[in-house]
This record gives sequence, C-alpha cells and structure tokens, in this order.
Amino acid sequence: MTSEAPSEVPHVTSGTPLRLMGDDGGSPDPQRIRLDEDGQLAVLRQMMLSRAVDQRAVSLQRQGRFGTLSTVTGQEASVTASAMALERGRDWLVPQYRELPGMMYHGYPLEHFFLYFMGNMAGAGVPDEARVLPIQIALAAQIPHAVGLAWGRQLQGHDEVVIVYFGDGASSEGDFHEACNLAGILGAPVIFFLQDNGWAISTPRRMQSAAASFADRAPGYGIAGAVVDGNDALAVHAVTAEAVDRARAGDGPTLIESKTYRLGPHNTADDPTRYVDDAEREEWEARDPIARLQRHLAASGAWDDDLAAEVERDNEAEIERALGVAFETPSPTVDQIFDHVYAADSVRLARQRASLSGGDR
Amino acid sequence: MTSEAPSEVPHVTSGTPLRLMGDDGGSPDPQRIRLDEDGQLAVLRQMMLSRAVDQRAVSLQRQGRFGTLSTVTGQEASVTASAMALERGRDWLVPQYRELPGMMYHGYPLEHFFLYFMGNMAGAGVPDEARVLPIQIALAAQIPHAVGLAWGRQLQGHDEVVIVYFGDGASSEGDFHEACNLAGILGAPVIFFLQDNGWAISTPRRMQSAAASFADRAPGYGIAGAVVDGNDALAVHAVTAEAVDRARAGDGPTLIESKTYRLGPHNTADDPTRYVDDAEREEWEARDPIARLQRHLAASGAWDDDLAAEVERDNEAEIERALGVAFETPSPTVDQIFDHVYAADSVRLARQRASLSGGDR
Amino acid sequence: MSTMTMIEAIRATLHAEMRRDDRVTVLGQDVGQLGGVFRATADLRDEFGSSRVVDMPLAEAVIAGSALGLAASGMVPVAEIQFLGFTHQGFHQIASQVARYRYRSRGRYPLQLTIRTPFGGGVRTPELHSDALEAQFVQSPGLKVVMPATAYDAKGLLAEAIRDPDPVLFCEPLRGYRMVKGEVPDEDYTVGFGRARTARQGSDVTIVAWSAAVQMALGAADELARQGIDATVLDLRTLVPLDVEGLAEAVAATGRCVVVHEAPLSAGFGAEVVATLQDECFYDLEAPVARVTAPDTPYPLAGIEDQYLPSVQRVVDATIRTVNQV
Amino acid sequence: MSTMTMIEAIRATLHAEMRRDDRVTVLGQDVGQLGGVFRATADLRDEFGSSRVVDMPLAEAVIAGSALGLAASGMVPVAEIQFLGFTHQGFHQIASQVARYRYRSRGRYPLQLTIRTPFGGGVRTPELHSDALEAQFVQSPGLKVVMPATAYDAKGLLAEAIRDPDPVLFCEPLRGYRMVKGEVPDEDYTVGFGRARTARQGSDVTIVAWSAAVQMALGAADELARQGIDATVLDLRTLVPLDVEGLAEAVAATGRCVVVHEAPLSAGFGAEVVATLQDECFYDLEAPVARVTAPDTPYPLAGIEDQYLPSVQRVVDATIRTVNQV
Ligand SMILES: Cc1ncc(C[n+]2csc(CCOP(=O)(O)OP(=O)(O)O)c2C)c(N)n1
Ligand SMILES: Cc1ncc(C[n+]2csc(CCOP(=O)(O)OP(=O)(O)O)c2C)c(N)n1
Ligand SMILES: [Mg+2]
Ligand SMILES: [Mg+2]
Repeated sequence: MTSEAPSEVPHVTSGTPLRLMGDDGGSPDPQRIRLDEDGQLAVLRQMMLSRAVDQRAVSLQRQGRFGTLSTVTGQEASVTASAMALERGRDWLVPQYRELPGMMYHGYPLEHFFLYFMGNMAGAGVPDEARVLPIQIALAAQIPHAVGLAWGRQLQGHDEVVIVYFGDGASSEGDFHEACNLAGILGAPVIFFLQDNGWAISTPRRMQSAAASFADRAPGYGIAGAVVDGNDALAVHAVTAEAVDRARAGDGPTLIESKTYRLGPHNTADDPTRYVDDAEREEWEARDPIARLQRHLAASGAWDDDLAAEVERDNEAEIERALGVAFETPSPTVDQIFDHVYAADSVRLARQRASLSGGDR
Repeated sequence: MTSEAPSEVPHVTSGTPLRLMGDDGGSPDPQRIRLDEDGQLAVLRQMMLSRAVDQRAVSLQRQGRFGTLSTVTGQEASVTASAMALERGRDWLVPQYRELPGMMYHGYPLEHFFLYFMGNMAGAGVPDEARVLPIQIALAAQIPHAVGLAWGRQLQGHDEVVIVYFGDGASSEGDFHEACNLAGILGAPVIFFLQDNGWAISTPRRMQSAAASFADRAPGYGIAGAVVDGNDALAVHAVTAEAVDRARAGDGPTLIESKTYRLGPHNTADDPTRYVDDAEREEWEARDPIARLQRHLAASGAWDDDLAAEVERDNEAEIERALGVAFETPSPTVDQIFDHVYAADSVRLARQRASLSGGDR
Repeated sequence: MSTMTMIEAIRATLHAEMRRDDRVTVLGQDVGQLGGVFRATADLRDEFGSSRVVDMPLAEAVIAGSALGLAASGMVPVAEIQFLGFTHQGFHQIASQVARYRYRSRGRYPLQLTIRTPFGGGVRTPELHSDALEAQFVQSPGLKVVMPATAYDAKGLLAEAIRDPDPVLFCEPLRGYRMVKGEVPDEDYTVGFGRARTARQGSDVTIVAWSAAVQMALGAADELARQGIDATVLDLRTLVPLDVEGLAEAVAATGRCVVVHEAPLSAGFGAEVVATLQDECFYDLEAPVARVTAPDTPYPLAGIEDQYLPSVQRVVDATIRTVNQV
Repeated sequence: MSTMTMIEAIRATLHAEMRRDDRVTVLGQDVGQLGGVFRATADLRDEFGSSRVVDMPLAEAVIAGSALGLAASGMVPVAEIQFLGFTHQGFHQIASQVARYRYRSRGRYPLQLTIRTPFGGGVRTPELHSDALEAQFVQSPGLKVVMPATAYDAKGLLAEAIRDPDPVLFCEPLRGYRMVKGEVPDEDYTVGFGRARTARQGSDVTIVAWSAAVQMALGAADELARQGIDATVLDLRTLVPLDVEGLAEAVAATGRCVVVHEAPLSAGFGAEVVATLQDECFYDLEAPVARVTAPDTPYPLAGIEDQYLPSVQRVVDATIRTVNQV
C-alpha cells in the first residue's frame, strides 16, 4: 500500500471558493447540492444549537462557572455541514477545539463539553460509540493522529473516512506538512479540513502565509484540494461529501480550505477590538451562515418563524438537560488526577495517590 | 516589512527540469547561460576537486582514519554550480552535510572537513571570513536558520542572499514547511535548494512524497519555484543566479528543486546494493555531471586531456596540503569538550573541566 | 523606584532593552498588534515598529530556529513562545540547535538570544498551558535556564538574559504575572546568573524554590513562624547556571531542607537539588531533603489543579516533618 | 536457548511479536527494504509485507503522531526513531501527545504503542546520534521508559513493551547492539517493568546503572574485586516505572552507592536515583551517593568521546572514594 505513490490525483479547483447558495435564495449550481430539504433543516438545527450553546457558555463563563472557552460563532456552517457529510457511527471526526456542533453530531455529549469547560476531566472522555478523538489544545498535533487513524482503519479492512479540523493558524505548524505528505504517500482516507476564519488570535490571515490559497498546498503533497465558501452550508456539505466519496473509493485525501470568519473573540479571555476593525466584522456579520441558510430555506417555504421558535425551544431544552447533568456531576476528586495515567498505578504513583487522597497534603 | 504579504509572486515554471547542456555539446537555450568559459572551467575544477576529495576520504575512512562520512559523488554539479552562483564573501551558504565543494568555494577550509571527519571539533569551526554556517546533522533544522539569517542581514540593511541546502528526505520535515512559509511572509532573500538525489538512505523519492514535483510546493508558500536538471552545471548555475537576482532585488525567496542522483552509498556505513538496482545506477552513471561538463567544454576546445591532468595534479596537491594540516593538528584534548559550551564556564562546569583534565577520571 | 507587577516589570524591561540596543528584536505569536496574550509586549510595536516587533506565524520551531538565524546574523532576538508547553513543538530547535550552536561552530556563532515563555499552574488555563517543563531544558547544555520569582528579579534577570552572550530560556510564572508585586528601581540594573537569593533568612530549615513556588515557600515560612519554626527561603533564580555553593551553604547552615516545585516529582529539578546537596553537604544533613512537588501525572484540568499543585499547606506539613525528623 | 547479540535478540523479538499478534505494525525510516540502519528490522518486510513493515518519510513528528493514530485505530504500532537524538523533532508528539492520550481521553484511547530508538556513545557516530536523553522523557508522565542492558532483557522487555497497554519509549544502547552477547531462551517470555535486576551481588557498595552503563559497572566491579572491594551492580532496567523498593533495598544493604549514566550530570536521571535513595534510606547511607556521568556539555565529536563518557576507570575511582569515605 505504501510502495507506490498514487499516479493520478484528481485536482479539485483551488480557485474561487465554491458557493451553492445564491444571494437571492437560488443556487448557482443546484446539481451539486447533496442535501435534500430535510437534510438542510437538520444542518440548520445543529447550527442553531451550536449558536445557542455558545451564548449560554459565554454567559456562564462570565459568571465564573466555566473556564476560558472558544466559541464557534460565525463558523457554524463550516463545522456543521462538513461534519454532517460524514456518516455518524461509521466515519471519524478529529477536532481542534472549535468544532462543537460537529463533535456533537458524531456523538460527543453536550454535557461533556460543559464539564470540560468546568475543568472536570470527566468531560474529556468520549463515549465508546462516538467516533471522535479528544479536543486538541496543541494546535495541529491532531493532524498526524488523523492520518494514523485513517491508515489504521483501512489496514483493518474498514472503509471509513476521517475528517480532521484545524485553523489557518495551525496550518503553519510542521505537523500539518508532515501529516499531509504522509497521507499523500499512503493514499489514506482522510479529509484535511482547514478552517480559515481570518484570524489566529490576533494574527490575520495575510500574516499567516503568503500563499494565495491554502488549498494551493495540495499539489505539493499529491493530494486533491478544494476551496469552499465556509459560510455556505450547502457548498461546505457538497465539497466535503465529494471528498468523502473520493476517500471511500480509495482515491486518497483531500485538503479543503473553508473560508469563513470568527465572529466573536478568539476565546473568552480575548479582546478583538484591539486588532479587528469594525468594518471587517460588520461585513462578515452580514454573511452570518445561520441567517443565510434560514433565508435559503425560507425562500422555498421550508423555514418560518414558527419553526424557528420550535427549534429554539428544543435547543433550550437540550441545553438545560445537559447543564443539569453537568452541574449534578460531582466535582473532581483527587483520583481524577491519577486515573488513566497508566493502565495501572506503579508503586510510586500508588503512593502519591494515597498521599494526596489521604489528606496528607 | 512583515505586515504585508507580497502580492505578486513570479512563479517560475515547475514543469520539466531546465537543461542548458544538450547531449551534443550545444545548448537548447544558450541565452540563459550565465557562465562564460572561464566560469565554466572554474566550476568544473571545483567539481573535480570534490570528486577527488571524496575518493581520498573514502579510502582514509576504510583505513580507519576517518569516521563515517557522506560523499558528494554524482551531485557535484548540483552543489557546486549553485553555490558558485552566489557571491563569495557577500552571500551566505547554509549546508546540510553533503555540500563540501560549495562550502569550500565560500571559504570553509578543506582541512576542517578532514578534521571534522577525524572527530576533531577543530574542524567544526568556520573561519571568520567564510560566510558559511556549520555542517548540519539534524536534517532540515538548518532551513529555519537560513531564513532567520537572511531576514537579519536584510534588517541590518545588507543586500545579501542566503542559500540553504537540503535533501528530498529533509523536505518531509516540518522545519521545511515552517521555514518556507515564514520566508514567504517576510519576502526574505533566501534560496531553498532542494537536492532530490533520488534517495534518503534507502527510501526512494516516490516514497518520500506523492507530489509530482517538490517545486509544486512553492505556490503554497507564495514563493517562486523552479525545477532544474541537477546534473547540468550550466542549468543549475542559471536557475540559481536567477533566484539570486530575484532575492537581491527584494522579490523574495525561491524554492529550487535540483534533480540529481547520489552515485555512491548514503555514507560509508551504508550498503546500497540492498536497495538500489543496477540499471538505475548505471543510467545515472551515464549522466555523470563531471563528464558531462567536460564533454561540453571539450566540444568548444576548452577542455582536453592536458588540462585534465593539470587539474588533477592541482587537486592532489591541495588534498595533500589539507591532509598535512589535518594530520599535524594535535588530537583533541579534554578542553575541547568544554570550550564554547558557554562564553564562560559556570562554577559547576569549571569543576567538571578541572576534574576531567586533572586525570581525575 | 516604582511598585510593579511582574508583567509590568517585564514589559518595562523589554522597552528599555529595545531602546538601549537597536539590535534587539522581539518576535512571537501575537506580540505585535495585540501586544502579547498577557500584554507583556504591549506598545512595543508602536514605539519600535513592525520590523523590530514581529508577529510570527503559528509555528514554534521556526520561531526558535529563525531566532537562531537572526542571532547568527548579528541581531539580538527576544523570542516569545506563547506557553512553555508549546516549546515542545520547537524542542529540537531549542534543545538540539540553539543550545549547541556556539559549541558546534567553535564559537564562530555565539547566540545572544532569549526565549521568553510563561508557564505554571494555578490560573485555570486550558490543557498544556500550565506544565512546568524546566528540567527538560536543564539536560540541554549550552542553554541557560532562568526562573525569576519577583518583579525586581524579572527586570534584572531579563536585562541580563538579553545582554548575555549565551542563549537563555526565560520562564515567567503565570501566577506571578499580576499577583506578584514589588519595588522595582527605575534605573538600569541587571541581576547576574548563578547566584541564589535569600528571600527569607531563618535558622531551623531551608526551603529551596524558584519561580512561583518561592511565593508559596514564603507563605509557608510565615505559617511555620507562627508555629515556632524559623525557615530560610532560598530562591535559586537560575537553574543553569546553578549556584552550587550558595545552595550548599544555605542548607548546611540549617541542616534541613525542603525543595518545592510545580513539576512532577520524578526527574524534576528537585532531584538535582537533592543530589547536589547530598554531594556538597552530606554530613551537614540531619534529615532527608523533602521534595514537595506535583505527582507523576499529566497536568489535569483546572477543576482539580489546586489539589495537584504543591500548596502552602503541603510545604508546611513537609517542613514540619523534616524539622521533627531525628 | 541461543547465544545472541542484543540486536539479534531485538530482531528475533520483533519477528516473534509480529507473528503472535497481527495488529503489530513496524514503521520508521528505512525499516522496510533496508531492514533498518542497524538491521534491527531485517527480513521483517519479506515475511510480513510492506503494509505491516512501513518505510516512512523523513519526519519524526508524523512517525510518532501517526503511530498514535494507528494505536487509536486498534493497531499495535512499533515505531522506530532512527536515533534518540531525533526524537526531539517529534518531541511534542511523544511527550505531550502520546504520553497523555489515555489520560486526555479518560481511558477511551489507551495507546498500545512502542517507540524503539537506539542511543548512546562509544561507537563513533556523527553529532546528535549519541545523546543520552532519557531523563527528558521521565518528565512526561504517561510514558514508560525502558532501558535494556542485556540480550535476555532486550527480548523480554521488548515483548513486554509491545504487549503493554501503555506507550513505551524503548531505548537501545548502540554500544550493546553487537558488543553485548548473552543466552536468550528460544521460547516466549517477558520481563515485567519496574523490577531492577541484580547483575552482580556484592556486599561493600552498590553501583546503579542502566543500558550500556551496566556493562561498564560490571567491568568496574571486576576491577574492584581485584582490589578487594565487593560491589553489587543493580540494573534498573526501567526508569519509569522505577523500582523504588528494589533500589532502596540494594543500597541499604551496602550503605554506599555509585550511580553511573552517559547523560550529562545536571538533572540527569542519576539525580532522581540519589533523591529517591536519600528519601528511602537516608539513615542507611554511610557516604554520599556518587554520580559518574558525562559533564554538562553537548556530546562532542568522536575524537574525544572516550574522555567525555564515563569509563570503567572513572567508576572504579568513584567507587573507591565512596567506599573509603568515613
Ligand atoms: C502549538 C500551539 N501553539 C500555540 C498555541 C496558543 N494558541 C491557542 S489558539 C491560537 C490561535 C489558533 O489559530 P487557528 O489555528 O487559526 O485556529 P482558530 O482559533 O482561529 O480557530 C494560539 C496561537 C497553541 N494552543 N498550540
Ligand atoms: C532529523 C533527522 N532524522 C533522521 C536522521 C538520520 N538520517 C541521516 S541522513 C538521512 C537521509 C537523508 O536524506 P536526504 O535528506 O534526501 O539527504 P541525502 O542524504 O540524500 O543527501 C537520515 C534519515 C537525521 N540525520 N536527522
Ligand atoms: Mg483561525
Ligand atoms: Mg536525498
């Protein structure tokens, strides 16, 4: 499998970002849409849930109940529509830290997210049935993991696809390069989903790379590349679904550049007024991906205020449920420090556990 | 300088490798040749010196007088003609470990090379007037250094160019990516000279990357790229000289892929019969870069057996001289272990030095 | 003389050093426009421009590696790695390259280069942001490892680091950034490396610490004083070079010692302190040197970090045990 | 039972483990067609094919990082990093990622993963090939650090490492590859982690070592015996987990101890040995534990490495001093 580099690579265009939702509610290329109306509504619901979670989480953070966290606000189409192009329970999602709606779709429980940001390691766990790797804090470190995962599942005879998320900033790390290059050699079934949200904390896209497009890096690894309007849920879904097909068919990896925008601060400790100018933010607010999909669905009568109110109620209920679980979960005890370091404690670790647990501070 | 990514980048073709020496002695594109006959002879002499050094060094290694070393054999045009496209005493050379003729051209003494491979740290030193960084053993680690050097010299107002060498193997390291990307952002006057010699120890080019060409990576960093026949001294020189012009003019970095071939083992500890087949080796032996430049010069009468004999005599004399210096240099003493760790010894280090020097073993 | 927090002292020193020497160049993620995620480099760009205060792409290895090249070119880089945990992304450049470049070039390319990086727990940062990894760098000869604990030392040691002809890893305690305040002379001064500081003089026992743990040791000493135990607190200030003699004297004077650090126990720098003492003043030691450290586990999430980290109480308890040992 | 060199024992074990468990996959630079630069993986590809014995591109971080992913996928990767010095290129993946993945996923993704890597001096390798960096990995909880010294242990510990549910850094002494020979049972066995081995039983002093230094310690013990000093040689075998009790017992029995390692002195694992002993058997120690190590400098070029490294003679001298100390 590794002995021959693939000879022909389907180079997806890396020019203008693909758009499938016109400003008027129509589509410039309706044939390419891969989501029916129900599918579109499902994506929209998940995007709205994500936005509602963001709002609640930020307010809980301000009250001091949550630690520092990063919202998805502005990037909901990019994250959600891509993750939903993969098959839940079959395919795998490898996150950075800004992909909550995608992780949730693939089975990571919302209460875990809350617990994680309450500083409880219980939130770091991923249920057995969810094909999701843990949240990643060290940028780009997850990209090699995703390649190994895709490779390993393929070696075991499964036809599963792995999608790995990372930012414009993370794409400058050596791990990005090493992982894309290996995936190209192996022809591994992995999708590199690069979210260019304009910023890496205060560093603007133009200072992150002189490349005209990040997708221009694909030929350097012999893999397919694509650029998509990351605020167009239908386009994101279509491009990702095409990459899934390619990967599933054994045609190897794709690097997708999703052009989107981080509408809030980098995280709750950040003050973007120090570096973002209002005009830029307003321009992108006008392209809010949720409002855009809502308009698209409303144009065909599939979306209206009643439905909106219903979805909002459902989302509130889900958030209350998950918060309930999170707040009822006991605070971490000293055992949390020691559990899962190794399969079993060494003599030394057992002593340290006993010492810290025994009030022998 | 760092606040704006360059908007227009001159993309040199990354298709067919440039050749400027035809098989018949003529040139497919004589206008592009930048070396006059004297220049070509100078390059040839340096290439022949390199080959002669290789042969002597390998025989001294076999006698146990030198440690493990890597020869340049087969890559003389690639290394020499590129290094000689830069201005000695003005520009800078950052080597990996297979660039002796280039380092020598820029002032690294042959006797240092011998000393280094005799295991004497005295050989690691670079004379003050030589604009050469130390030999690099950790692959690709030198690439970021070169970018910093180019950037720093530019910040200080000098219009100097830096060339950094590395192999097809090293190009898989994260350092390559991070360095090219930074150089693109800065528009630094640096030339990334990638020698694709077919192998990284036993790993063939096709298993190093699925990229059709390494130069295809240039657009992903917003920098210029070029591919050259690395066994064609005139083409290597021309492509590098063009990159020097570009860098000197403030037009930023170039990634040059030089397609050449390692005619010997990876190093004196390697046995390539385990992985290279005879046909491949013979094919490349027929393209020996030294014979090729000799034929080219002979066609115009600028090269003949007498001149060859003279050059060989000169080379022998130079090798004898340098070997004489190396063998007369005292063996390293314990102070070599401690000198240059810091500007001055700490209390602890001074004690350790005294202890090891004092026979207090 | 002004009262400053540590972060203020660091900021002021960066300004002063950039004014003093125009080769000094600051580079790192978010150091320019934003002025650093902790605002250590605030206003530098306005004063010195974007070619001397450089926002770097998100790539630690090339931050360290290009700083090496800058230093070789004749500049004096002061690089910031956003958190010590992310030095791992550039570990080869720092530990194998920067540390050895003077050595590998026989002195041709000394590196006047500083890498500043915050670290340490207690402030509820996300995963991988709090790790105390200093001991890993001590096993990289050629590098100096500096750990200020006070605002005064932050200024004096940072000025020394920037002017020192050797590469320095300068670790700043996150916990101290805003919590540690002190008198800082306005005029220029430096604090030399390799000289431990007696933060408190006592006669019964010596508590050895560095960085944020010094505050903890002082807190413990106050509590111990109330219980009739008079402790010396010795702040090592630099781990490389180590003040072998100052350390040995301070401990020989009391005969008993406790060493405190935030890193896990095994192979933490505390082990080196014990080993050094054992070698230098074996016959003066009346009890084993106690180590108060984090356990041998990864740094946990914030909800349990207070139990993970050494605390004033744990230092007090260990010190009492040490003093009572016969 | 056969007489084997260490490299033969390692090769045989890789063959056996790949036969035993078809999830075992070997990956690394030059491990396939060439069979490894030291031929540790020779003939594996012929037997198991190129999908289980994989030549990797020249990129250590993705060797370690994709091994993590392979393990998460259900495979059992045995990755080779060509030399321990080049683990630095993938340090973040090994020390921050591999070590913590079980922890960070609350046990969902344990990593049955081994990283094999040769290291150590005395065989005239180029720069950066000989460095003894083991202590840097001890400060990475979650990882086990294994250092075989004999052919028997190389087999038993490697089999244990591959079968162990936790990630293991398995360091192979270059000097031992062909020089250390011993009896190796043909049948399957493992050597459990965390149990030091008494390589020689003596009554006057205990010499503690691991990896290639064990041979040196045994050589010293022979010489010491001629001089009437009877030394125990204790081979730690694994640094993580550390056999705290075995170490303490072996040293308490003689009251005197010398620890030997190839890494530089400061913050080397020898410091942890001293600190542990000091804590476990302070009152049994009749003299300070001596450390015989490399000095605090980078590893020099080969022409001077014999003076740089600890030697039998230096161990003998230090032991005599330790024994004579009153
Ligand atoms: C290896 C590493 N370096 C630095 C950081 C600190 N850091 C956290 S987020 C961030 C910016 C990330 O930007 P990007 O990758 O574009 O992702 P985004 O936050 O925009 O989604 C930085 C520098 C980190 N977490 N990991
Ligand atoms: C970071 C690092 N990893 C591994 C090695 C071991 N090694 C030495 S040379 C080599 C192959 C280098 O191939 P390439 O970069 O193509 O250069 P070439 O030898 O062909 O000139 C390897 C793997 C090393 N020196 N540095
Ligand atoms: Mg971003
Ligand atoms: Mg090569």
